[in-house]
Amino acid sequence: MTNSWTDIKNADVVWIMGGNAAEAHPCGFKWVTEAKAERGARLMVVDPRFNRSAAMADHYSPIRSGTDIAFLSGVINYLLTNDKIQHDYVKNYTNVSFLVKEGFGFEDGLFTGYNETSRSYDKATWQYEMGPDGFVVKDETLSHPRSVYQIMKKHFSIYTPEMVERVTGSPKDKFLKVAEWAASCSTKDRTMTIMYALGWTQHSHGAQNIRCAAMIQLLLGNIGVPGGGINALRGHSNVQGITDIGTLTASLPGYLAMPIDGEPTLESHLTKRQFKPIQANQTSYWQNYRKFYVSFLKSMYGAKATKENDFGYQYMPKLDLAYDVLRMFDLMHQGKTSGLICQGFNPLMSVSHAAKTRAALSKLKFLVSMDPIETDTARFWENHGEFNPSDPAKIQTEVFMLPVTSFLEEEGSFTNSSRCVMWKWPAADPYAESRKDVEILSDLFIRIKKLYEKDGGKGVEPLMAVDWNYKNPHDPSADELAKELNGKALVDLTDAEGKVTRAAGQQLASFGEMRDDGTTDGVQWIYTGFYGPNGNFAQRRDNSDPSGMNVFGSWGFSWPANRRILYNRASADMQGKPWSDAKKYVLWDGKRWGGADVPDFVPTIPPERGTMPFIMNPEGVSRLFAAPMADGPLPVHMEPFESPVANLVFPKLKGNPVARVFKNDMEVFGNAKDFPIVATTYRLVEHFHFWTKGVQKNAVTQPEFFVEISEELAREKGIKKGGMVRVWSNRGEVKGKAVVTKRLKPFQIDGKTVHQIGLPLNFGFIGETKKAAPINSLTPFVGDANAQTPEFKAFLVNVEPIAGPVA
Amino acid sequence: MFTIIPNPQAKPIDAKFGDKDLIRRSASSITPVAQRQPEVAKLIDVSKCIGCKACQVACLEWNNLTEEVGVNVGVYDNPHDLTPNTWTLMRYTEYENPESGNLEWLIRKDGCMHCEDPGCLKACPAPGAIVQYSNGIVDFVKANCIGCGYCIKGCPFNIPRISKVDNKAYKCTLCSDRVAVGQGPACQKACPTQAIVFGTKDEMKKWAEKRITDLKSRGFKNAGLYDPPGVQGTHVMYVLQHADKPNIYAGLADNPRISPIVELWKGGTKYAGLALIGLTAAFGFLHHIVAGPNRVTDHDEQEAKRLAGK
Amino acid sequence: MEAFENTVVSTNSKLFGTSRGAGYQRKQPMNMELSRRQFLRAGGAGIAGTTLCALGFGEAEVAHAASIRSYKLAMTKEARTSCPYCAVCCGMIAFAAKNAQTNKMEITHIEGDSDHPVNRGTLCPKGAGAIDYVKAKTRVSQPMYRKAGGDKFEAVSWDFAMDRIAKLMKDDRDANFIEKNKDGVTVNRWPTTAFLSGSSCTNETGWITWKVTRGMGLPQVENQARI
Amino acid sequence: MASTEVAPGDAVHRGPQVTVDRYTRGARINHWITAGSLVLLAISGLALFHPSLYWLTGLFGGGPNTRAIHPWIGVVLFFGFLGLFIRFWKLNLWERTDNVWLKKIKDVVTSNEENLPEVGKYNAGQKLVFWSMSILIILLITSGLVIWEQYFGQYFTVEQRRLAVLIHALAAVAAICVWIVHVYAAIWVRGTISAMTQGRVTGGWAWRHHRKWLRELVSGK
Repeated sequence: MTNSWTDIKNADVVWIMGGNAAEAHPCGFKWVTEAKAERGARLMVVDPRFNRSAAMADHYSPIRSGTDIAFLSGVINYLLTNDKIQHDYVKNYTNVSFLVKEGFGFEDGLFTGYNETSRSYDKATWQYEMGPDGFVVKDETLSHPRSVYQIMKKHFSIYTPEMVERVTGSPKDKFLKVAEWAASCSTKDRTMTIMYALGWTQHSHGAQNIRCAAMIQLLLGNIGVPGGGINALRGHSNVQGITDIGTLTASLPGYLAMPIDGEPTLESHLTKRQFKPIQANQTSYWQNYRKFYVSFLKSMYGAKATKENDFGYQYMPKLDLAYDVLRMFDLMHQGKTSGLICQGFNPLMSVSHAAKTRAALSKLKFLVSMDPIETDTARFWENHGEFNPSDPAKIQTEVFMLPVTSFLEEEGSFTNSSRCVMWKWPAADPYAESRKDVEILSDLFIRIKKLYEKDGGKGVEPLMAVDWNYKNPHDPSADELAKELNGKALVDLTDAEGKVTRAAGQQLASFGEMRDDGTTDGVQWIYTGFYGPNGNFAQRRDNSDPSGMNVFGSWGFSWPANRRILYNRASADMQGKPWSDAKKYVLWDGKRWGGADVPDFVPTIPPERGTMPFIMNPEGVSRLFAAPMADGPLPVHMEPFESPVANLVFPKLKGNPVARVFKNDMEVFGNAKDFPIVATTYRLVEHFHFWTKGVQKNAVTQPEFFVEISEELAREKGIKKGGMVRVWSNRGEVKGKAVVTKRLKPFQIDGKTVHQIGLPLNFGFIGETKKAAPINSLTPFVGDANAQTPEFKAFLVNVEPIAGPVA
Repeated sequence: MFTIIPNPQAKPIDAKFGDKDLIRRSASSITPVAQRQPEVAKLIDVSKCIGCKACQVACLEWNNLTEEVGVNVGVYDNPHDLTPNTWTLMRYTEYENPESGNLEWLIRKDGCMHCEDPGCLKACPAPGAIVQYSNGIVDFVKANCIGCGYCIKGCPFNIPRISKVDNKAYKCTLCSDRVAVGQGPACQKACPTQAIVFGTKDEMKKWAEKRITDLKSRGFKNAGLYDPPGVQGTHVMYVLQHADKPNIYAGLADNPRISPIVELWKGGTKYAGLALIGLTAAFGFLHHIVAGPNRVTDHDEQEAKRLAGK
Repeated sequence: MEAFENTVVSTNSKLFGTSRGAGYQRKQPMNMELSRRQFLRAGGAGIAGTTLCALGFGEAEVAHAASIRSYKLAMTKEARTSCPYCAVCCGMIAFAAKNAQTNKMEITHIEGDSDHPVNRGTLCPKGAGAIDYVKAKTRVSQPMYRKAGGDKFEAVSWDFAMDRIAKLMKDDRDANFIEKNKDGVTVNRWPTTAFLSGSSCTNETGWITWKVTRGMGLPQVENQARI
Repeated sequence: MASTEVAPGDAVHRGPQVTVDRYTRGARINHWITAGSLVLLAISGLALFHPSLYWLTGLFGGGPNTRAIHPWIGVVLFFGFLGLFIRFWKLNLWERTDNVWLKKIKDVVTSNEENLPEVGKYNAGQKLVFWSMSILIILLITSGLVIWEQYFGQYFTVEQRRLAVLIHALAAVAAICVWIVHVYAAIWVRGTISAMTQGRVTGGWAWRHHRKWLRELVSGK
């Protein structure tokens, strides 16, 4: 989230699309109902189903799963053609006036530089035109045909309301109302917030869905402004924190990058990433990449990290390729993986194409499940009939189920979706023999090191180099680890005059204090300051809100540097004055930047300097035209890989042209002839993923897997309310009760009727709810081109009534 | 945002109301407490309800109730009805608004309405099995309940349920134990969108007005408060988008009142019945005094002998 | 009510929660008083007065009525915690009491933390039912082991489990660890064992996870961020 | 000629004092079971009918037990009375003379039986008691089942249960009144009770109150 849960209350229009906040985040959704009740905000929801959020909405528009880009591009086109944009903002704070290199082009849905065999783009022609001064060439008049503005106008002109209706199935009038309400926030005194979740990310073109939304918000001048922003509603309690930590194949903590084979030395890694400003007077925060990286290496290898040995860079594993979760299971399926450790993870339920996942797990030598409760994955080898058709005798995997303490039995910090780090204290003793993850992993690490000390083996040096300097090596305390995350001075740090600014051993107050010479450590620069010299700020419980803007700046610690709204300098104009009193937030008081929030900016740089708000970008401004995207600098309507219709905008496009598909998965895509019905998966408010099916009270409130079907489809197929139905895709089948509802309606796509059904994902074969096959028995094994997020939200199935209880 | 009640304390606290605050007691005549405590009320704003069932779960949790895991019967309502363990239940209605043509998902939290004139209490034959406190809370006293189920017949909202396990009647207590220590009901505390708020009845009415104004501004011209006069008002009230037709909310009673049959049964019949029985007995008694016994005479015996002997 | 918009009223406002319940407990009563005054002030708009009586903040002391259940939280120990489910991270207060059999502190009740600026004491059905998660039938109580080709789990000791896992991992690491790639670049990579890192673990656990997995050379490390 | 007033087991015994068998042992046991359950039902029913009588539940071991037992006694009563019905319904069929008897009710209450027509085994009053009890008990058992929460509650709508509970109350009141009349008549008309205790009455009693019955008995042999 660029903004925060509580900031939603400052919105004048709330747009929920690609998510269902009322269903998945009820307590955060409170701030939507507050915005409605307290300031008369209007809520609009765009979703294939009339869902719980829609039930609260002032306006609802249906949309066929997987066509969000067409819909959103339609809105962008509406804003551009009707000139409903916040001119001062767009002109100054985006790259709208930048010129793109000669030779950039777009045809039949493909940008220049496409290579069909490698399914990838050469981005050479997507770059800005650079002047002799090393800075980008701009056209403030926005009239140059190669200016981003003109390129956009041309690019989006095809997405007319008629086209939107044809492709997405949203009635023209309903679509236009959405566009108009969004446009109403192009004025300086009104803001719209966009809330999305996995309904946008879980597509083969997920990142481009979000690009569209970001572009809309930039055109409306709603990024960095209270009540605005683009807010990703994250799933797990600490998925934000764990993503920040970077337990992702290519990540280091704090969004630094893993070394790759092509970067043999630290220098070769760093030079690639030290982005220089491409406009005058910009700060480009990544200039400090080196400081963050070295400080991290000092935390990882301690005394073993020295200038001489590149601070231990060589100890780090280097990537030959990205082992994202889909590749992980594809390799496992090829029998190339020996062991898997699941820490609070249930892949048999959560990874696409369950049959493939089950087969992959069966090829492991060993599987370890660390979890407070039994998971379906831990029992993948067990035969549960049609729900899990395994033959134990044929499966040679050794399986361990280790009892782990629950959230109530350990302390530590969580980082919520608003990037706010908050501490929790233990409430009970560990259940039975259960142990904390930290104890188990430390124990494991120490045992393995002992084995190497005893018998030797491969890769001993990097293993032994890992710093393990804890009071109790078998159980490092949460406090110690939190301090490591923040970082400290290793020697007395001095300023230019040689004055000691931070004594050796003291915690760092901000990442500004980090050094690249090995004199500071710190795992996670974005968290630096959360456990500074003044104590653990995650434990702060002051819930006062002096500004009255629902900021709560003294509650916990919001990274980076306790900022509650990112890019908040953009809430003021070029002179540093708020765009309007209604949205007064961060401003220049003549000497410093200040206001309701911590400025996301160097507080002493005066507006005259012309330093721009988007300090993480070398441009200093935000990108309407984004070359780094793998699948194009501008969004393009792409159908899901399984779609009931061909791409009506660009008939030549099949799915996302650069999305990676493994061969054996390409073969099991279904076609619209055998599988004419669109299906989508989603969570239920009564359940959380696959845990709560084992929680009695939640099982009571939603006891059994079901399939949501429109009255029209039910009539067509002779399906009775409460009767059993079979749903099958080209990969597998599931059976469940039919919930026949008015909340789903068939779509008219290019004159043809397309049905859509809904499949809740929370059920399985372990727990208290009625047994069900994993919903991912149906889903396709293909990921987004940028993020490799599987395409769970749009695929093809067929459905039929079967004998079974009719309630 | 409505006033937030501070967190509960983890130390003993005296109940702030109790037996001395009764205004009604089933099958007993008591003198109502002179000074009523301010009437409390729970306001359920249907227009803010996302039907998440947090209230259902919070109710089970706080009251240590265990409901059994059922099945899906093609609807979201789970369990499918109130039970001795499910004291509150979300009821879902898909309503196609004929005027706007829009679909509306109307979700109503069902449960005891804590009527000012409680039919259950009227019907209850067991002294002190149902009580009403001066703050309006209607509570069942398990120790005195005999499980006859008369409360079910008395209730205009079909709320109480008799347990098959211990044959006692159960329903929402409005968390009298929480209210007694200055907390709101568990369901109200949990409700993510403040669709449930709790306070004095006056306060609730004021809050409801605010909500109704907002709803009218969004085109619900018939938005209104549900506080049915037929039962002299309730201590659980609804804000409805369509207050003109409560029935569309999963059959909420349009104009609830204690059934005339129950009134007749518990009113006239009770006294007339006893009177009639008394009179009959009295008649016999008087007749005996006046007419005296009807005895067989010797003459009768002779006649019988004569007849038999022939 | 308006006064309320700007501060969430509360027991421990402007205080650092200290370790576990303990320190917190000590401070608590004082702060409860404070919070009541705050409550009065906050509710200021006149209505509050009556609310307070209605909600039982009057001074009158009376015995429990037959029907009113005795106060469930009396004599429990409370701790501030955070909901384990979604990324709203609602504040929770967990109440615990000693279980005579196990002689362990066990959870007796969980409800939302009214002080928390985001959830303000509310919880969704998952949070509200969290007590049944820690007491779930499927809660794992001791290390379980399933032999290759076996048809059941058997309870084993922690030592057995950890030694066996360590052995399996070392064997695989020794068999497949790559120190240098074909171009002679040091890559220190162990590509044949994978780790799925839980996104409901604390940041501190996350860091240990990162350190251990990468320290051993694993490139196959993922979390729920994508799924 | 076939007898119309005589039931099996009725017989005349000559001797210094004529006695007449009126009820067999079976009939008497049947009657007292019925009578007993009716009394228990009345008490337990009244206990739940009016708060002022709730103390009566003490006789059954408290409210919950009273609630639990009452319907079972009802079942006993029903079958008990069914037995009596099968035994007696024929002789309780209405006849022209019964109307005459009723018209002369004044002479009945003033004991001027010489002005009344000769009566068979049962007079119109007894027949009325018999038939009203039959109807009331059917009403009571059916309405009783409907409000038997424990087993049948779920099969009926609340509306139906409300109606049933009212009918049950009214029928019960009526039944109790009829019962009072029945009992009083037995006491008032001396020499009657022995009919249900020893099973026989004196010839004089039969002559005085059921002359037609006596004649047929005598002539019948």
